[in-house]
This record gives sequence, C-alpha cells and structure tokens, in this order.
Amino acid sequence: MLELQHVNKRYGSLKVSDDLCLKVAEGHALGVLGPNGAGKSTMFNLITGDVKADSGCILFNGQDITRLAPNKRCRLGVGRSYQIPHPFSNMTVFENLLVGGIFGAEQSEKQAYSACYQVLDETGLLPKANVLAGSLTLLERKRLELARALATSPKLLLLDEIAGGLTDAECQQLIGTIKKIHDNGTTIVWIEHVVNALLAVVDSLIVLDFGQKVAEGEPGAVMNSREVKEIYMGIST
Amino acid sequence: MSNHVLNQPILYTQKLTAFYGDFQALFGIEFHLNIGETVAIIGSNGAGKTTFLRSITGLLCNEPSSVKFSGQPIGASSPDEIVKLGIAMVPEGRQLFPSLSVEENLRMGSLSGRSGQWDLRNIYELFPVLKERRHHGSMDLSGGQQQMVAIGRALMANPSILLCDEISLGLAPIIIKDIYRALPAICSEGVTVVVVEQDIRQAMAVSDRVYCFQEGRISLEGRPDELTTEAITHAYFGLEDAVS
Amino acid sequence: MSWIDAILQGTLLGGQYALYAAGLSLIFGVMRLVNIAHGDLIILGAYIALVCVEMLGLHPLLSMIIVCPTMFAIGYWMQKLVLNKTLGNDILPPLLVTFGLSIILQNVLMEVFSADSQRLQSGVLDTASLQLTDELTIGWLPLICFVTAVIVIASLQFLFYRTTMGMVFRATSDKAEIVQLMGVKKDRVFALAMGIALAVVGIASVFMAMRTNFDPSVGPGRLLYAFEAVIIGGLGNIWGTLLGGIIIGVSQAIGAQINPGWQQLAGHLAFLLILIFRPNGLFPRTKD
Amino acid sequence: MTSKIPESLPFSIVRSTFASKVAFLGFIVVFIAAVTLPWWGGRADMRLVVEFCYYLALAQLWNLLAGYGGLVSIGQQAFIGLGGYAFFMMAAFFDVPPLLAIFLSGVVTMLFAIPTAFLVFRLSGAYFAIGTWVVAEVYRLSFAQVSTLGGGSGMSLPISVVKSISASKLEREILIYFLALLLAMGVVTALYVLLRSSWGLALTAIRDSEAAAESLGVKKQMTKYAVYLFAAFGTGLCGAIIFLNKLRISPDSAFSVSDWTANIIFIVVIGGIGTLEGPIIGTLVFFILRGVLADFGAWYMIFLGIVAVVVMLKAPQGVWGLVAKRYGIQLFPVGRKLM
Amino acid sequence: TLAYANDPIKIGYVSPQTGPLAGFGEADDYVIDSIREQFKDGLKIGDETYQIEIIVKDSQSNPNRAADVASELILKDEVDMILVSSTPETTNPVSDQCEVNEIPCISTVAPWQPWFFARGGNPGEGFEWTYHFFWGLEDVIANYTAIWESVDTNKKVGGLFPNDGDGNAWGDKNLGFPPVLADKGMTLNDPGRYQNMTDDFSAYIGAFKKDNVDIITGVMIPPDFTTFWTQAQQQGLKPKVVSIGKALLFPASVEALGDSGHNISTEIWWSPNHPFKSSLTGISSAELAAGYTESTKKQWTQPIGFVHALFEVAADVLKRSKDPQNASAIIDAVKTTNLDTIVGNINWSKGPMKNVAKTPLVAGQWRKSDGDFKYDLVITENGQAPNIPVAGKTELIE
Ligand SMILES: Nc1ncnc2c1ncn2[C@@H]1O[C@H](COP(=O)(O)OP(=O)(O)OP(=O)(O)O)[C@@H](O)[C@H]1O
Ligand SMILES: Nc1ncnc2c1ncn2[C@@H]1O[C@H](COP(=O)(O)OP(=O)(O)OP(=O)(O)O)[C@@H](O)[C@H]1O
Ligand SMILES: [Mg+2]
Ligand SMILES: [Mg+2]
Repeated sequence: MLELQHVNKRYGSLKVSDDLCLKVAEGHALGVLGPNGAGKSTMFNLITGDVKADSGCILFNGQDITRLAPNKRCRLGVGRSYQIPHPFSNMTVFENLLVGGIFGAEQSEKQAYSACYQVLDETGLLPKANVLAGSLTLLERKRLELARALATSPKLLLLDEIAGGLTDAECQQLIGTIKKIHDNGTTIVWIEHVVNALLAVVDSLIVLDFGQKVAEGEPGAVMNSREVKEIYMGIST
Repeated sequence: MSNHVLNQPILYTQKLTAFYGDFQALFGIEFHLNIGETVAIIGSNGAGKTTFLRSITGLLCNEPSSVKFSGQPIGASSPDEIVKLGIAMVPEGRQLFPSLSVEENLRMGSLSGRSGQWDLRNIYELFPVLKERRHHGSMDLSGGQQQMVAIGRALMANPSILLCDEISLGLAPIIIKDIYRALPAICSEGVTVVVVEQDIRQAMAVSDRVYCFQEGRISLEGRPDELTTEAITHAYFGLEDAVS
Repeated sequence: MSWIDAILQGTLLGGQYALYAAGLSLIFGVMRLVNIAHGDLIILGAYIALVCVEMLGLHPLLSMIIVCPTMFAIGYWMQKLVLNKTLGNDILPPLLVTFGLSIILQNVLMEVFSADSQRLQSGVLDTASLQLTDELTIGWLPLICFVTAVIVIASLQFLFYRTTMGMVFRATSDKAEIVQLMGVKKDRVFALAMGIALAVVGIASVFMAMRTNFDPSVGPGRLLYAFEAVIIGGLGNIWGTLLGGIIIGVSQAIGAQINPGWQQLAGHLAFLLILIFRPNGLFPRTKD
Repeated sequence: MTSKIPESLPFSIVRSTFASKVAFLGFIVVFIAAVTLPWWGGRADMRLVVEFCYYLALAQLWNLLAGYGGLVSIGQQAFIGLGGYAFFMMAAFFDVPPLLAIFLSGVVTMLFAIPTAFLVFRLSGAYFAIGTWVVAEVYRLSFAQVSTLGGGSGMSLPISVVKSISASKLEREILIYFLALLLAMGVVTALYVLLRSSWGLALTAIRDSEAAAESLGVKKQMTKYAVYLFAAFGTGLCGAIIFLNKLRISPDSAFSVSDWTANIIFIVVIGGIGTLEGPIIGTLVFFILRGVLADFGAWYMIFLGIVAVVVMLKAPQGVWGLVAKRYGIQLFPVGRKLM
Repeated sequence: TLAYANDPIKIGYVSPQTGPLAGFGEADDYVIDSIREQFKDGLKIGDETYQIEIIVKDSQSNPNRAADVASELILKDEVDMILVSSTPETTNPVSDQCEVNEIPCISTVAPWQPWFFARGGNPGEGFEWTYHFFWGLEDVIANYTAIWESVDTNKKVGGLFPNDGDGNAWGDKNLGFPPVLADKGMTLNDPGRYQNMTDDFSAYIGAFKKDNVDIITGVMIPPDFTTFWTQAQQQGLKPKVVSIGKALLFPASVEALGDSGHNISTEIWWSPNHPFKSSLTGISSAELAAGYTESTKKQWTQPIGFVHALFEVAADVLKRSKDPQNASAIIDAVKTTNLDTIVGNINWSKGPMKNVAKTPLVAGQWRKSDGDFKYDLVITENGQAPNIPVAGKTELIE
C-alpha cells in the first residue's frame, strides 16, 4: 500500500532521511522506534507532503505521490496526527473534525456531521465538542489530533507519539481505540516512545537512527536485537 | 556525586506556574537546588521540563517571588539580568547561532560580562576539537560538536548554576558519553548543574538528586539510589511497567 | 552613446536607491521587521535637514552632523517605545503599526510643513559637473552620493561582520530569544539596530533633499524603491542591496530612454520580472 | 436557523445565538430606515450613507483577505482603480449601460487579479503586503500612460453617460444611493453566507494552521486564490460605484494608498480584524471621528492613525474583540454548535 | 447697521494653496481678504442687499481632493456658486462636480483647451453650468514661437511635456506645439511624457544634448523644472533659449535657480503693466500689484489679477441675475457677461468655443534686477496683444 524508495532529505548538512526504503502492506500496523531527532516525524512529513523529498520516490496504492500536494494525498487516504498538535485554535473541536470530514473525506456537510459525531464519540471528545480547540489541554489536543485524522476516513493512518503522558487506564483505552481502527481495515504506522503501547498493536517494527533504517521485523525480534539495545536505550532498565 | 555539596539551597521555586496563552504548562512547582550538587530532571515528552527551565531563566514571565536565587526574587527578572546573576542555560536543541562561527558563538556567551575561570582557552581545553574548528560556521559541525559549543557558550558566562536541557538529544551514544564525561570537570569548578534528560539511566548516573515531571507537576523526587525502577516508570509514564 | 549615458546616470541614481535601501536591509537583517514607515522616515530626515539648513545656515552636507544623530535617536526610541511591542510570531502587528506610523508621519509633516514641495540648495554643488568624455558628463553631487552609498554599505558590512556589535546583531537575527540567555537585552539590540538604520536613512535623506524636490507625500515611493532593492539583492544581503539599487536605477534610466513615461514603471517591472524568475532575489542568504 | 439531521441521530446542529436573533431584528430596522432614507433624509445624508456603504464593503473585503485569509494587502487601491477605470471605459467608450458596466467592472477587475495573484503569491507575509503595493503602483503608472484615458490627468465621466443613468439629478442620486446600499448589504450577506459555509471552515483552518489544514485535505492554494479573486471582484464593484459618484478618475486618485487603503486598514483594525462585526463598528467609528474632526484637516488622519496604532498595540482584537470577549456575544455566528 | 432680508449668498472658492502648485494660490489670501473687505457691507442686488460669504478650500494640488472639496461645498456648505482657479488639476474636477450637481461655476488660470477638451467637452454642445476664461494654447504657441524667431538659433526645439492636463495639451500632435513648429520650419525633439515629480531627467538631457537643441520649452510644475535645470547643468546641457510655461510664473521658483534664471522666458497673462483696471474696486493693475507687495512684502505674481477678476465676474453676474440664489438665474446672467476686468474684457458670447472667454497673452523674460527683488519679469513680446506694452527685447541665455 505504501512504499518509500530511496528517499533522501537533508536540512543543510544534516541528513534526516538517508536512503530510506520501506514497504507497508494493506491492513498492516507498523511501529516506528528511534531516538529523538532520528527522523521519524520527518518520515511522516515526507509521506504526507508537508516536506518535499530531495530525492527518491513515494508510492501510495501503486500511485507515485512524491510530488503531490498534501491535500491531494489526504484525499487519497493518507491521514496523520502531528507530534506537536496543530489545532485550529479558533474553531470548536467539532469544527476541527468537520474540516477533515468535509475536505479530507469529501463528504457533504450533513454526512460529515454524523461521521464526525461518531469519531468524537469513539475518541471520547464528545463532552468537549463545542469547546474552542485553543483551550484544550495537551492530552486533549493529542486526542484531537487523532480524532481529526480519523475524520478524514483515512486508508493509511500515521500516528506521531500520541500515547505520551497518558495514565495507565487512558493508555489502555487508547490502545483499544487504535485496535478497533486497525480491525476496521485501516493501515497504521505509529511512532511511539511508549513501547508497550506500541507492542500491543503493531504487527512489525522498524527502528530509525540518523535518518536510516537500522532494524526491521517482527516486534519481539526487533526489541531484542542488538541495534535496539545499543541505540534505543531510553527506558530499558 | 560531587564532594562539595552543601545543604543550602542556592535556588528554589515556590508555587511556580507557567502558561502559554490559555494553556497551563506548569502547576505549582516546588523545587530547590543546593550549592554544588547535580540535579537531574526527567519526564516524558511535554511534561514541562523545558518550560520549567525557561521559567527559571526568565524566558517565561512569572511572579517575582516564585523563583528565588540566593534569597533574591528573580521570577519577574529578564533573561539578561538573570544571566548576569550567574544562571546560564544550554537550551534544548542546542540553538547555536548559524551565521556565527564557532568562536563567535563562544564569545557570545561571555557578553554577560561575568568574570571567572572560564574563557576561550579553558573551553578549548575541555573540548579540544572545537579549537581546531573554531573558524568554521557552527552549522558545519556534527551534532555532538555543536552540543559542545552550546555547553561551552553557556560556560563562558561563568555561571554558578548551569542548566542543561536534553544535551544528549539526537546524539549517538558514544558522543553522549563524551559529553557527560565533561560534566564532572564542570562541577569540580564549583558550578551547580541541572540536567534535563529523557535517558533515565544516564540521568541517574550523573546526578545527586532526581526530579521527575509529569504533566506540569513534580511526580517524584529523591536520590537515585533511593528510587526503584517501578517508582520511576510509574512517575514517568503513569504506567505500572514500561517494558516487560 | 546615449545608452551608455543612461546606464551611467542610472547607476548613479542607483546609489541613491541603495542608500534608501541600506537601512531597510539592516532592520530586516537584524529583526525581520519590514518597516512600512521607512519611506516617510526618509522624508522626515529631509525635513530635519531643511530646518537645520534654514535655521543654522549650514551647508546641506554638513547638516548630516545634526540629522544623523537626530534620526538615530528617533529610531532608537521609536523601536523601544513602539515597535518592540509588536514583534512576535504574528506578522500583522508590525505591519499594521508601521503602516499606521507611516500615515501619521505623512500627515504630521503635512500639518507642520504644508504640502509645498521643498528642496535643499547646495550652491555650486547643485550644478558642478565632471566631464568624462565629450558626450559624458556626470554631476558631482550624484557621484558623491554614489560613493557615499558604497562607503555606507561597506561600513555596514564591516559593522556586521567584523565587530562585536555586528556579532550580536547577527546572533539576534538568528535567534532573538537565545541571545537573551547571553546577557544581551534583545530590545536594546533592536533599538540600536533601528537607530543605526535611521542614521543611515539620515544620510539618504540629505542626498535626496539635495537632488530632488520632496513633500510629505512622496515617502511611500521611496519605500517601494528601497524594498525592491532589498528583495532584488536577496534579503539581508547588504552588498546585494547595493546591486539591487543599481538595477532599479539603471532600469529606470533605460525605461526613460525608451519613453520618459516609463521611467518609474521600468523600475517596478524589473522588480516584478526578478520576482518571477528569482523569487528569492539574486543573492539569497544561503541560510535557513 | 436550526438544521436537524435525520431524527434517529442523537444530536442537532445549532447555528444561531440569542444575540444573533436580536441583531437580526436590529438589522431589519436599520435596513428599513436605510431603504426609506431618500424620503426623509437630505441629499447630504444620502451622500454620507453612500460613502458609508462603500467603505463598509471595502473594509469587509479587506478583512476577508487579511483577517480570514492571512493575506495582508496594501494594494487594494489596485482593484478600486481598476474597477473605476473599467467602468469609465465601458460607459464612455463602449456605450455599455451604466448598471451593466458596474457589474462588468467587477468582472474585469477579477480578471486582472488573476495575473496579479500569480505574482504576489510568490511573496508572503510583509513581503506580500508590499508586493501588492508595487503591483498597484504598476497599474497606476500604466494607466497614466494611456492617453485615451487622459493619461496622468485622468478623465471625466461624460455628462451624456451621467444623463443616461437618469436625466433628473434627484433620481440619479437615489439610484446611486440604492446601488451603494445594495453593494454593502450584498457584500456583508455574501461574506456571512460564505463564512458559514464549509468554505469559511476551510479559510479559518488555513488561518489557524496552514500545514494542518492541508494535511486534512483543504486545498490551500485554491482557497487563497478564490478569496483573493472574490475580494478583487467586490473591490472592483466598489471602485466603479465610487468613481460613478466622483464623476472623475485619474491614476493618482484611483490608485492612491492614502485615500483608500489606509482608511480601510484603519477601519478594520479599529473595529476588530477577523470578525464580520469589526468592520461595521470600525466604519461607524471612522465616520463619527470624521464628523467630529472634520475641521481639523490632516489632524483627522493623524488621530485616526494613532487610534489604530494604539488599538493594534493594546487590543489587537479591536473594539469588537473587546466587546465580544467581555460579553461573549456574536452577531454573525458562523460556527456550528453540537447539541 | 444694515438689516439683511435674506440668507447670505455663499460663494465657494477652490485653488491649490499647498502642494507642488502652491505658487498659484500664494496670493489668494491677499486677494480674498481685499474682496471680503469690498463685500463687507453686502452686495446690493436689485432692491435687496445680500451678505456675501466666501468659503475657501485648498485642493492641495490633488485632483481627487479638488473633487472632494467641491462636493463638500455643494452638499455641505450649499454654496450658490463656485469659483475655481489654477491648472486643470484643480479646475477640471471642480467644474465636473458643478456640472453634474447643477451649480454655476466659473474657472480660470488653465489654458482653455485642457479645460474644455480634457473634460470631454463637445464643441457643438459645450457645458450647461460651467464657464471658463483664460487664454489658449494658440496664444502661448504664438508668443513662444515669436520669441524664438526673434533671436538667432538653430531652430531645434526640445520639448518637456509632463503627463498631466497641460502637458498632454501642449504636446498634442494636432492642438499643441508640433503642427505649428513644423509650419515655421522648426524641429521638435519630444522624447515623451514624464510623470510629474520625476527624480531624474537624464533621458531628456541626453536626448537634447545629442540633438544639440538650442531651444527648450515645456509646461512643467515648478519643482520639476528646478530638478531638470540643475541636472541639465550637471550634465552639461547649454540651450540658448528656455521658455517654460507654469514653472517660471513665480519669482520664488526663479530665485530657486540661483543665478541661472537670467533670461529664461515664460508666458505673461497679467502684470502690473497691463493697461486694465478693476470693475469692482476701480484700481489699476499697477495698484493691485503694489498693494500686494506692500501688504505681504512679496513680489507680485500673475494669478493675483485673475483671482481678482474671478470675483469681479462673480459680483457682476450676481448683480445682473434675476435671483442670486437660483442656479438657473445665475447661469443666465453668466451667459450675457460683457465685463472689462483687470485682466481684460470677458465676454462668453465671443469665445473660440462655447463656455470659453479669452483674455490677452504676452510673453517675456526674467532679468536679474537691482531693485527690491532678485529678478524682474520683463515683457519682450506682445504680438498677440499690442495694447500691452513691451519693456525690452528678447535676449539669449549666455
Ligand atoms: N524544518 C527543519 N529545519 C531544519 N532541521 C529540521 C527541520 N525539521 C526537523 N529538523 C531536524 O531534523 C532532525 C529530525 O527531526 P524529526 O522531527 O524527524 O525527529 P524525530 O525522530 O521525530 O524526533 P522526536 O522523537 O524528538 O520527535 C532533527 O535533528 C531536527 O532538528
Ligand atoms: N510556545 C508554546 N506554546 C504553547 N504551548 C507550548 C509551548 N511550548 C511548550 N508548550 C506546551 O507546554 C507543555 C510543556 O512543554 P515542554 O517543552 O516544557 O515539555 P518538555 O518536558 O520539555 O518536553 P520534551 O521532552 O519534548 O522536551 C507541552 O504540552 C507543550 O506542548
Ligand atoms: Mg518526532
Ligand atoms: Mg523539553
């Protein structure tokens, strides 16, 4: 479904994507690990078109989307959440979702109303529906990121660190939500430092470091690989 | 860790809060720092660690008495005044000046006008590689070298308190070791150090005391040897166990 | 020959435009502020010079001794009291506040000096000329102005790249928040930069007032020339600004050669052409 | 005002507020008063309302660009001038009936705005602002070169054209009055409808975060073009009506920053940028100040400028922003409340 | 004291008192004060005495502003008639407003062609509410060419015509200088129309130098001529004759040239030596000029006579009108005007064009003077109006 072929991106002298190759099959759930600044978010930006690749090729459902504008990619079915939330602060939460519903999923306003209502319900944001997004707390903002991405009815959902800072119960709930999305057939790529949340959902893992893919495979194997132990030492005590 | 820790707070905060617009990032932080000790602050992304350091250095405005340095209220002072009092910061993401050379970046640090043992020569002794590359643009350096410049720049202010925000961020483990190897040298010059670190192990290894932040509040405080892994992971993530 | 003459005169005129632009370029370089009142400040400088010349009987060139420090002070305090409060992530406040200042200034000058057009007379210098060949003659005044522009730009370049103040300016331009952690008062740096920029504007003002007529309403025209010179040369590139000024001056001269009505138009069109083909100017700063 | 989604769904969407209902009544009263004014007011009153109307329309359109689209233009005079000239040309040289000519002026202006947008959209922020100004200058200088339009000295609307609107002075004035009224009401209504539609949603989203809006499928570039062209159309219409009223056009007057754009910007800034209510309040304040300070010449602009600067520094949300924040009212609710 | 039976008659007056054309309005205050003095006891019209109120507005040399103030006079001040003076940039917009708003308007100090044709005037129809008196292009062309033919030159003329009402008329291929010069065997080098307030005349100077022109002419606003003339000297242009309209009308602009103003020539529409006197006050041209110099310590300027004449006409028209507060009645009186004023006879039934009455024009040179003022304007050419005496012969610029 998604394929990255030799994608490169550099900022000045800093290589943030170094000959990155990746394949994600339809219906798959992929986890992405890597230390801070490894280029994980950048990979997402390349896939969604927020950042243009210096070279290489990005395919989505067989179509070359490397040079496509972000809004077109969204309408093809690429949905994403931002690591640093970008809420539309002067709109209510509900309206934030409507943007995705109307423009991303290309629904009529009426259709979008009910679709977004459902997403609000699923993500537990219903009580906040009429609150201005600018006044949400961080956790709510992250949830809004997820909800907004869902509102575009994505075929491929890119999630960037949405579990950080959740309590245990909340995290379990989040895992449940994502599992459900996955079960409905949505392909998922998830960047997450909270490894156990990730492990509960994904089918396979990749590890990035310095813009390169340093490990890839079945979650257990990757977690126990030497590369991960060496590079990704974050919280393994 | 260091031998010259005196149990006498040089800096403390009281009911410290911080806002970004309507968004509250810190909720009544009570924190203290003793002369000569090394304190680590840990916590997940967005917990408010950086915000806390920014509040101390004056980049975020507060109540005057919410931060006290040597008994003097500095919560509402401006960053340049606070540097002149002797609190310097290595900011998150290094934040070097791209259009300045390495040496110019270091010289920027000395503009606060505090005298002391740190000068260009000492910095170059501490990080010899910088001397070789002093006329290069700061963006030509590797991440680790850039981090050295950032630390050197802060030291050039001859601070009595050095705040380091995620100095290992985005660096290879080898380089992280290099950087942390420099810390004791710095402490032995009588500088009080605060490190913000996501790498808990690293943080525990270098510090006398640890604070853990969670969602804008201090969720745990103590000496590294007193803290259990369980307590930390709980405080860190709000989870029972991070990795099985 | 007339084309060579046009290019020569246009180049000299470009020196004047570069003088207008140098201050704008400096302000942009240090604080990323686009000062819409820049043109009106040039005119303000010209009126200050006029007052000096009339009240003290100074030679216009000498009036710079008073004009430049006065403009420095105006710039310093304008930045400190007003413009510093507008700087931030939102582009609207600085844009609208400087636009407001521009209109205020125009109308204050109008109230004080009326809409009459004025000019500084500089005696023999007005008409003194230098015969290059039989057909090429250039005025001393435009020549002095051009040389001054080169000197001013070279000095700004020196200030920017060879002095501690310049180092602080560059650092502030890179990361205004972080310089505060170096013990530098950001607001003062900005005020200083604006002060210096307006001192340079003072020089431009005096030359303008000696070479052409001015009245309170002609400021925006100067702003546009200055702005175009800065963009053509590449934002924040000081020598590029000189080149930008010359390009505008020469385009105008060539336009006028074709049809005098196209003089100003040609300058603007040159700018728009460059915008189409090199949106970042001819020599963009290779940063960011 | 309440649209119900199929009964089975557990929610409804509310799009009005109590204040908006009261305001709606208020507007009807104002509307009736305005429509009947020719029968109870004098010529000077009518002329004042005409001016009020086109300033209101201009302010709303600039606000659409700057406040909603993030496109701060200092080149609105380009469209005023283009509209005015297009009108004069069509009416004087091609014998287009004046009313049709006014409408076509808007269309012509919009056509000119396409290449203009192509150029100025290469710049952003403050550079966009000055870029639009440069383009307006280019138009001014270009029109000054066209000798059939009187070159730099401009041209008068031939008396025959004026007479063709109506032979009687009074009828003519009443007609212009209703045109201006229609323009202002039309612009306000159109913007209200537009902002309430999904289009307004897209616009606000782009303003709040361009990146996020695009990644949610909003066509950023197209939306910006659409806003720009719409504003050009409306501003061109205003230009045609303004110069029909002034009877004479010249490049300097038609493409003047200080006569047009400065006032427009001050109106919006003082009233409150980024709201539909702001420009209305701003235009009221503008006319009140002008009435009070009419005899002080340039001091009037100085005072207006100072007020605008102070508002920008102390209350960037403008007068309406303060009111709305304090009392939490919205006269033109564009949002959707989920009940 | 007098009792007034009626509302006062309101007369609006518009002229450029500030801006690049401020020279034209410089004497307005003096003239209008003296007129107010004249009217202070009211004006007796028929059996009634009316108070006369004169409302003065400044067009700031800006046509947009001129239209605005005219409409303000009409709608807010509700004036009964409007007088307007000085250059098409002010006279035309004001006249247009009056025409449409059906208010009587009398204008002057703009050659009649740019007033009539630039307003879209149709020779067969003319205008209903607006009337003009001044000389025309044919007069200035005749005067200038006579000057140029009276001295020894290579007959090459350089033209400096701006892109404004006057410039476009003077340079017009059919109505302006070109056909006449061709007739007289002179060549005209006309590089094109420049924008007013231009910073740089190098293109003109280059073209004139290349063509080696001896004569330079044009109709420039004062600041532009100063810029041109200094740049011409910087760049080594040395003409023998310079005849410039508009810019050189005023002593101040000639003085601004320093010593290089000697023998520069210009048109003269009124001077203290004109053998006319006021129908309103009875004073002669010389007395009017002397009065101005005495009260302001300034040298006389040409608009003094014409502004005075405007009010002469207004008083005459009001007196003859059946109802001085009825627009139609005023216009009926205007049509039948035949008045000897301080600038000559004004009669709209004899004009070259409907709504236009002509006054005589002569030409002369500015000469350095030992008198009270630095330069004197000396009449050297009177072919068009032999009744106005010359005071010297035309000389070359050395
Ligand atoms: N616009 C930019 N300009 C310059 N450098 C950038 C830019 N965006 C990102 N970078 C740099 O690219 C590198 C990779 O960034 P990225 O955001 O992809 O990291 P990440 O893997 O998502 O890290 P984290 O876990 O902290 O989110 C970092 O060093 C960052 O500083
Ligand atoms: N400029 C800002 N405007 C609005 N919110 C901000 C801003 N900076 C930080 N925040 C928010 O404040 C909270 C605390 O952020 P802070 O940067 O202090 O976290 P941190 O603990 O340093 O995280 P990290 O490990 O990612 O550096 C976060 O929710 C963040 O989103
Ligand atoms: Mg990331
Ligand atoms: Mg941080």
